[in-house]
Amino acid sequence: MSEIKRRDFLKILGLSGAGTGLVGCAQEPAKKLIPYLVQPEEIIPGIPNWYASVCRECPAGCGVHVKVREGRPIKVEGNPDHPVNAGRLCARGQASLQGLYNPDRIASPMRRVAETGEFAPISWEEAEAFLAERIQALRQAGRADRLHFLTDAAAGSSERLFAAWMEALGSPNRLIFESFDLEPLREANRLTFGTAEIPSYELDRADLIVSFGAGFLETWSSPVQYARQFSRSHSFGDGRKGRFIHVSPRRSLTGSNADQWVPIRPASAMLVALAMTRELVADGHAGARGAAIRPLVEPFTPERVAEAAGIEAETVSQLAREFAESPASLALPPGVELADRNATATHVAVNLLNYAAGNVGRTVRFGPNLRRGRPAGVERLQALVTAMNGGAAEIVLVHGVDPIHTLPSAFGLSEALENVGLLVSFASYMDETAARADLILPDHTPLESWGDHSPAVGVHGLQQPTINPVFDSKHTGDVLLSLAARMGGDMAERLAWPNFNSYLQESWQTIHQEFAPSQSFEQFWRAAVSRGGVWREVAAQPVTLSRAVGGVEFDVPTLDGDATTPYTLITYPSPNLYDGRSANRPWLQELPDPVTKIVWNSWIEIHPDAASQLGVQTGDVLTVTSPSGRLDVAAFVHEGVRADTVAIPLGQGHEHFGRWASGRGVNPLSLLPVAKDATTGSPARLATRVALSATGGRSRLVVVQGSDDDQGREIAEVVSLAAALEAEEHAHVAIEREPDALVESAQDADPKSPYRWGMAIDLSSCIGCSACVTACYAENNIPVVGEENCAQGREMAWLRIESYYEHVVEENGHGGGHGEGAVHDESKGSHVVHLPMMCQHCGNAPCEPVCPVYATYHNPEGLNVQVYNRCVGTRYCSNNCPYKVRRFEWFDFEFPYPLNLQLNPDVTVRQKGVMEKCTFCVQRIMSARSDANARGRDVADGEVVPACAQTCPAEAIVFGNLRDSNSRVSKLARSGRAYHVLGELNTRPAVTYLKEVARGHEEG
Amino acid sequence: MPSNRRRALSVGLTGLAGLALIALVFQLQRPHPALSAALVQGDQFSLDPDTLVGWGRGPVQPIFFSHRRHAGVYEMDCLYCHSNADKSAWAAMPPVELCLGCHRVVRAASSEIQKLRGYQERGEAIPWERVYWAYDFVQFNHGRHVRAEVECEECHGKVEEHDVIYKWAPLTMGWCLECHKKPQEDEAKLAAAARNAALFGERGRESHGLYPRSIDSDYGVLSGPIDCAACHY
Amino acid sequence: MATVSPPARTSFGRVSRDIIGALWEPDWRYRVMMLVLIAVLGWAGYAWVYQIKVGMGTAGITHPVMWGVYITNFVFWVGIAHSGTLISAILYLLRSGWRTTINRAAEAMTIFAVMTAGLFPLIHLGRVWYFYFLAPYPNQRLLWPNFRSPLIWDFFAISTYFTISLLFWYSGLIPDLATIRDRMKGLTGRMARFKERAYGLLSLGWQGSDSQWRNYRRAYLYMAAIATPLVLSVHSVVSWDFAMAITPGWHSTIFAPYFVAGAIFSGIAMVITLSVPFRWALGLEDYITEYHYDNMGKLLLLTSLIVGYAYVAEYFMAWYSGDPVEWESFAWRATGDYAGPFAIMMTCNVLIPLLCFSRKIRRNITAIFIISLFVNIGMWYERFVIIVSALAHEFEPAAWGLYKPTWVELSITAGSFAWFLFWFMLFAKTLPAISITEVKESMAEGVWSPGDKKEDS
Amino acid sequence: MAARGVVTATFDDIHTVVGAVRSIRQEGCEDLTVFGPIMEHELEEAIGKPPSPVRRYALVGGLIGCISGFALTTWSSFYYPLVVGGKPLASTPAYVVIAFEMTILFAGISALIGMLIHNRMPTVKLHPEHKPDYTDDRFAVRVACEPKRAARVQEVLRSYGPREVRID
Repeated sequence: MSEIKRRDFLKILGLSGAGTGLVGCAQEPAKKLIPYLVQPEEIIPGIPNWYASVCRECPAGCGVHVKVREGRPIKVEGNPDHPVNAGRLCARGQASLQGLYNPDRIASPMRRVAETGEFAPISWEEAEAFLAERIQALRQAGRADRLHFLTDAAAGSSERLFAAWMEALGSPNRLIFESFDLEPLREANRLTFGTAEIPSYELDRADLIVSFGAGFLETWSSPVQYARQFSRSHSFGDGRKGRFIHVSPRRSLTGSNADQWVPIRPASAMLVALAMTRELVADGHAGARGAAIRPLVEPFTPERVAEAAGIEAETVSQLAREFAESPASLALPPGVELADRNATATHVAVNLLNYAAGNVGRTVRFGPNLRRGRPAGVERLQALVTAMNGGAAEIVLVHGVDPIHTLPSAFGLSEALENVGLLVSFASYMDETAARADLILPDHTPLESWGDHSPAVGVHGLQQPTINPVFDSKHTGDVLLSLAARMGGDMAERLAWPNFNSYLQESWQTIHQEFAPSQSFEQFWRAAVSRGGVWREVAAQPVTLSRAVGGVEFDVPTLDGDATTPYTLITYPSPNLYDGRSANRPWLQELPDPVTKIVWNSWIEIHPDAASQLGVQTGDVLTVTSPSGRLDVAAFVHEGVRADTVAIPLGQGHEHFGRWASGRGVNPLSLLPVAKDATTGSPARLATRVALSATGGRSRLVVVQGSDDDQGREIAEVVSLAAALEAEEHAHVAIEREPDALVESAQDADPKSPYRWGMAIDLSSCIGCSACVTACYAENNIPVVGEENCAQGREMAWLRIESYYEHVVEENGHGGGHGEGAVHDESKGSHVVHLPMMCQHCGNAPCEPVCPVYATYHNPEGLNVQVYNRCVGTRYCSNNCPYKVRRFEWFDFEFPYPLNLQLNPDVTVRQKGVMEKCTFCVQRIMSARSDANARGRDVADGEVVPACAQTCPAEAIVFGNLRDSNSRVSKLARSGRAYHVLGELNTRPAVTYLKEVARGHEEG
Repeated sequence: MPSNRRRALSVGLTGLAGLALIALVFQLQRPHPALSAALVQGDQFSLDPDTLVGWGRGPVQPIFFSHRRHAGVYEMDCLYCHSNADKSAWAAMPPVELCLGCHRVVRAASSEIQKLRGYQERGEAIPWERVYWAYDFVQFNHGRHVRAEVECEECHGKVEEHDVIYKWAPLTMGWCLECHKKPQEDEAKLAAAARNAALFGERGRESHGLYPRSIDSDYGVLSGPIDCAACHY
Repeated sequence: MATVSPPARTSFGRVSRDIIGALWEPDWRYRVMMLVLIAVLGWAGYAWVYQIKVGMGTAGITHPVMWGVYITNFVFWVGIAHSGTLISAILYLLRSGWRTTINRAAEAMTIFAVMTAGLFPLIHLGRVWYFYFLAPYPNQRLLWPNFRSPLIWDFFAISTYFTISLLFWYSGLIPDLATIRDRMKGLTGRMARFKERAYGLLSLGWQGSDSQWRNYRRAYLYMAAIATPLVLSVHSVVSWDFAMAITPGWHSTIFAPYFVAGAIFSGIAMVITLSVPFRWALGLEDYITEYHYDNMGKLLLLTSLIVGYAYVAEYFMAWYSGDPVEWESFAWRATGDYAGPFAIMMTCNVLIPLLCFSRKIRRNITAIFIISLFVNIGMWYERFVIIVSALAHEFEPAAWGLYKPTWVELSITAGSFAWFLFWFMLFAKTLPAISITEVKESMAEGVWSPGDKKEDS
Repeated sequence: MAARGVVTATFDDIHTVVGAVRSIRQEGCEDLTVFGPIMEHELEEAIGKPPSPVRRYALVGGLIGCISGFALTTWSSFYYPLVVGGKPLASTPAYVVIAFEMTILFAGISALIGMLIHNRMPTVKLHPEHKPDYTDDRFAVRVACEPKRAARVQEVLRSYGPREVRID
């Protein structure tokens, strides 16, 4: 019997209430009532408090609101006021809670015992004294420069503190490390426009986006922000729809949202961009701007480039023409996974394209620039390795990064660490680097700490602790200050802050002056903390073409390997696991990869043609050999990569890191050489070719989606823009005629109820990022079942993203033929439709009448309710559900301490043997209704937002009352694109889907 | 006929045995008081078990606290101590600090108050024995009931007459529904329901007889919802 | 304790002695067999306890195939249960002479098969400890079951079927029990007294007077009359567990007659399978003869043809409807991951029984026994194919999945056979396995008498 | 009642019994009881007693079952009203199945109960005239008549070649 109960938190209620471990069986709550000794003023048991903070799962710096119940954060949601994410959050952000409550966190400082080689816990006093003594010794010996400090690329006060500390210490060897950097982009901007900044790409202003591979909807730069903007540009609305062309060898999640995919040969993006620029200039679209760049691009004719890029010359011309003719175009550079040995030049080429089309200042704006730390280049890293090997690195401090896992093993860092005198890790988890450390001083997780982060010019996010530390960890800032104090002397003087919080407040004095000089600092600080930071509009700055661009050499980058290695290797950041830092979060491991739908594993993507040459199928193990290394990984055969290219996601292949990550999958970085961008020295990831051979072995690759072909069942519908416009026109007329009409499914509730809850999902907005899935896990206490059970089909997700490969369906006799004038198929099944599928809360629900005990029924407000305590588990409802959205508790799934502290107390933790499914977040409906009742009115539109809709970065999900003809959901449900999945079954779903719209290159 | 008599006898005996069994089960279900524990000494109040209302029917608490004394004799308002009872889903227990607000002075010497101070000084929470509880799958919102003007004693009994708190009501589903099923008396709510019915009824599926008068939520003809999802989700 | 009652004076007396004589003193083979059955039962019991403790996940059922071997077994055993009442009730009403020697065993089989089948809805429940939620009884929750659910129909149909079959069987036993009681009177010894008393109690004081006979025969006739629609209804209701769902491959109007025919088909096969070793072990070769197998063979053939027709009709409908979902489901059933079970089902249920067209094969006991074994296997697979292959490929292609049973399910399946056989073997040694009264009636009517193979029929 | 002569004859063959019974009844003796291991329609006709009242039990039981089936399902649907699958609360077509099963159940049980009541079963006391052979291979015709007619009855019975004739 599970020992995890919804009300387990009674145990930690109060200051020292942890003494009662009494848990009865059969879903009885704790038997003791533990009051507070002194009740904190703002806390009322049973009512959540919300605290603003900053998400630190990637450098994007989204603002978050943390929902805290009785002192424990139970949900993270986007901060609606924050300029970066506007209330939205990605799956990794949602899963930050599992970082906080990770049972594999390092519980206390630890020191390696020389005799056994094992770690032993020590006290903070001991640990700090020991470290201070060692550093002091180094300092006194005048070898302070032999202390190296590796940190992440945070842009904030801790960054400044690290710098100040190192400076006070007298060591120049501070090294910023970040897996995915934007240095080539920065440098290209310096070369092209004379400003070494990362501009703001305004996707929402663009009508045509041509991306050369940046994963801007998944990991690149600021994905939540871009997803929102992209959806505004790309989704169908107001009679228009932006067009997106993905020009890249691999169709990533981002690429799967494209209207057209142009699979160019790897490392040829530069040539295509140049050729497009050339065509644009040649056709006179560049106007006066053309003159300056004409000589640069002249040699790159489409014919010449087409050959190198492996596409038709006509395609290049088409791209150029479209780009030129679009009222607002935007070209995006390749992403980090496509950074080759000439990445800067590629970025310059893209800059030229944007410049030639007049996008600079329009869709590419300098001024509100993104701020990122500037990570060290390859040479600096090599120097560190050399220093280590030469014994010149006596003490190495590592904070916030795991270089052993995120640096290609060809660097030899792992071996070099052997020669480090004292390796100190500040990791919160036992990552690969921490596992090698001599001393571990575990840092707080972001949700436990003070901090700040400035993701963009004019945006200062402020982080505050939302819980007392779960384990005996300590903020690294505090540790550094404490070390300084212990070392005394000028060190203590120069770093005289009592704790990091005071340091933080002091460094915010300047921001105070900038933003609100009239307020007292106290007032300003209080407001900033409660808002989650401060921000302001930043004006765009005009830029001009720099002379330096003339000196850029557009050499075709080289790839390692020869004729024996025919496949180019792409190692891309996993949308779920990023660079691997999220690998020990069970929600993210169990979240199907948005493209392949694989969980808990690594794979190599390979084109069917290549697969048939090798004679392999999905699941067959391949040996991948590059000049730098080899590994075995299971093949995933699909058409999302070119036949001459293979792709392996990053993020897996941990040896340590915790129960969910260790020994899982492979780390493809072992295949990469030490390669760098010629100009910036930033690591080049697109640098090698590989050979493949089948081992003959099979590996279990758990693909959770049964089939990606909807068999013409009109489950995921795509229409051409013209058809969508016409349908919208009809709908508009109908709405004009009968403005108050309700949709049919509004009837399916008690006549006396003012509500019939419903949902509308715009498939033309949905990007398939799966943030909703993780939000649903977090909100609804959905258990994680592990790879074994997923392989059997037992994942518990109430909400899943189904991705179907579709062709455009012409409606209303429009256009005549199949796909004519709509989409040019570059490959079969050209259009990917991401379809969020959850309980449809049908009016005529097939699941309901078959339940022998009324455990599921239709409630007066139109919800399809599942009563867990009534359910006996016949599972008939699931058999009769055409949408297959019901999940069954196969076991008493566990939430190992302290993961159980995350459980939402408003949602029952289900016992084994019961059926469950999406409830439309009924707890939120009930709470909104309760609040509205207390105010003596009905629930207003927008007051109930389920977790999925709340977090959706693309704003694709709208929830509300179908009985209110003015509600957003009602209006969407009457849209011309509205349809019900399997509507022919007369299930009368409450969920309305709006058809995906594909915009062909002749439309607009 | 003797065989008939014998048959009647055996049926009767079986019935009796069944009744006895049922009685036994009910007997076992009653709270078993730990009478031997903690007889309070040295207080000027009579703590003779024979005179204490509720003694033996509820658990022995770590501190002897009499609701009769506080809510009855001194007529303290329930919400003074259980201050969240109308705000939150949980009524919750008062913090120790609140007790000491009075008891730093009032009867500070009494043995029970000494215990209270002991908890406070040790920084320990008082592990009150829970009397009223609902299963994990019941989403009971205490505040909503108080706001709906359900009197405390409707569920907790006359605590102002009880020295020892015991589970006064059965807290079974049928018991909850007894109240929920009572006819709605709030005119405003009835009017709202009628309005909605006029608005949605014609377009609804009332003609199918799907939603009769007896199914309702807050907007209808019953005082409380009898919709399962009102409490179970 | 051997039979020491006085030797038979008449042919009637011989019948009594032959049939009662088969009851006494099991030999070592019987005991070993019982021990094996109990061991298998124990193992299956362990598997069930394990499943309850750990969760339904120990079985192979999964999303989207939420029903698997358990429901297959349920339908299989309910099907087996159909021949008994059919033979006793329908053939009784039709006055078929050949039913007399096999109806008792067939009815017993019915009861034990229902007892077995009835376990599976419990075994497959996610929370079996709340099984009583399914029963209609007044409770403090003020809740009643959902009478619209085919599962509640099942609950009613199966419990009614069990009750009526038991009563019908027991009514048929009453005169025979009295016969045994009276046979014991002539014997001495404590065991004989005990048996006299025990069978006396069970026979409820039957004495064979004409007024008793009149009421008895009337009651028996009525029970036969109501049992007939009941038989048809029960398997119809079972088929509605599937047909009432919208699942492609299940949602079909022909399910009720198709399932009823299938049930009778499998039931007859099971009667043959059991009676062959049973007549040999109890020395009742004279009572169950080629004549009976010939007739059962005909019935087997008839029902096989109906079942085969239903298979074809299903495919025709799926194709002719033009519903792509339906057609995909059926096409995949024959060609997809479950093509193996599908082939077994087709071969065993449609092709092999065609051999029964030959009178020679029908009257060859070994041959018909082997055919019946194939039919049993085929009918189990039929249910498996219907349940699993339909669920595996439903409306949402993204939610397609496969199912494979685990050791828990297989152990419990084996246990169900042990459970069934355990009761059957117990029955064979404690109650007259052939209706003494009805054999005598047949003889009196001159329809058939022991040893008659009716070669000329 | 005045003392009556009782003549009991035992036979091996049921067909003989039919003849014997017919003859006795022609003699005007209606008070006769037949024991035997089996019964036949012909014999029942010959004995000529009125049809068994068991059929009424079956009818009444069936009706009660049918009505209570519909009543239980419909009442309970309104007692705690829950809408499922967009179906009306009184989903009568679905309730037909329940009503049907309950009809059968009640009819069957009532028929059996009727039979038991009218057969005075269960009992441990057997009819004093019952002999163990009557459930094995012997048929007995027991005729009660005025003593003066006993001889005639005996004569008729003997004409059918009984195993044994007894008078008491």
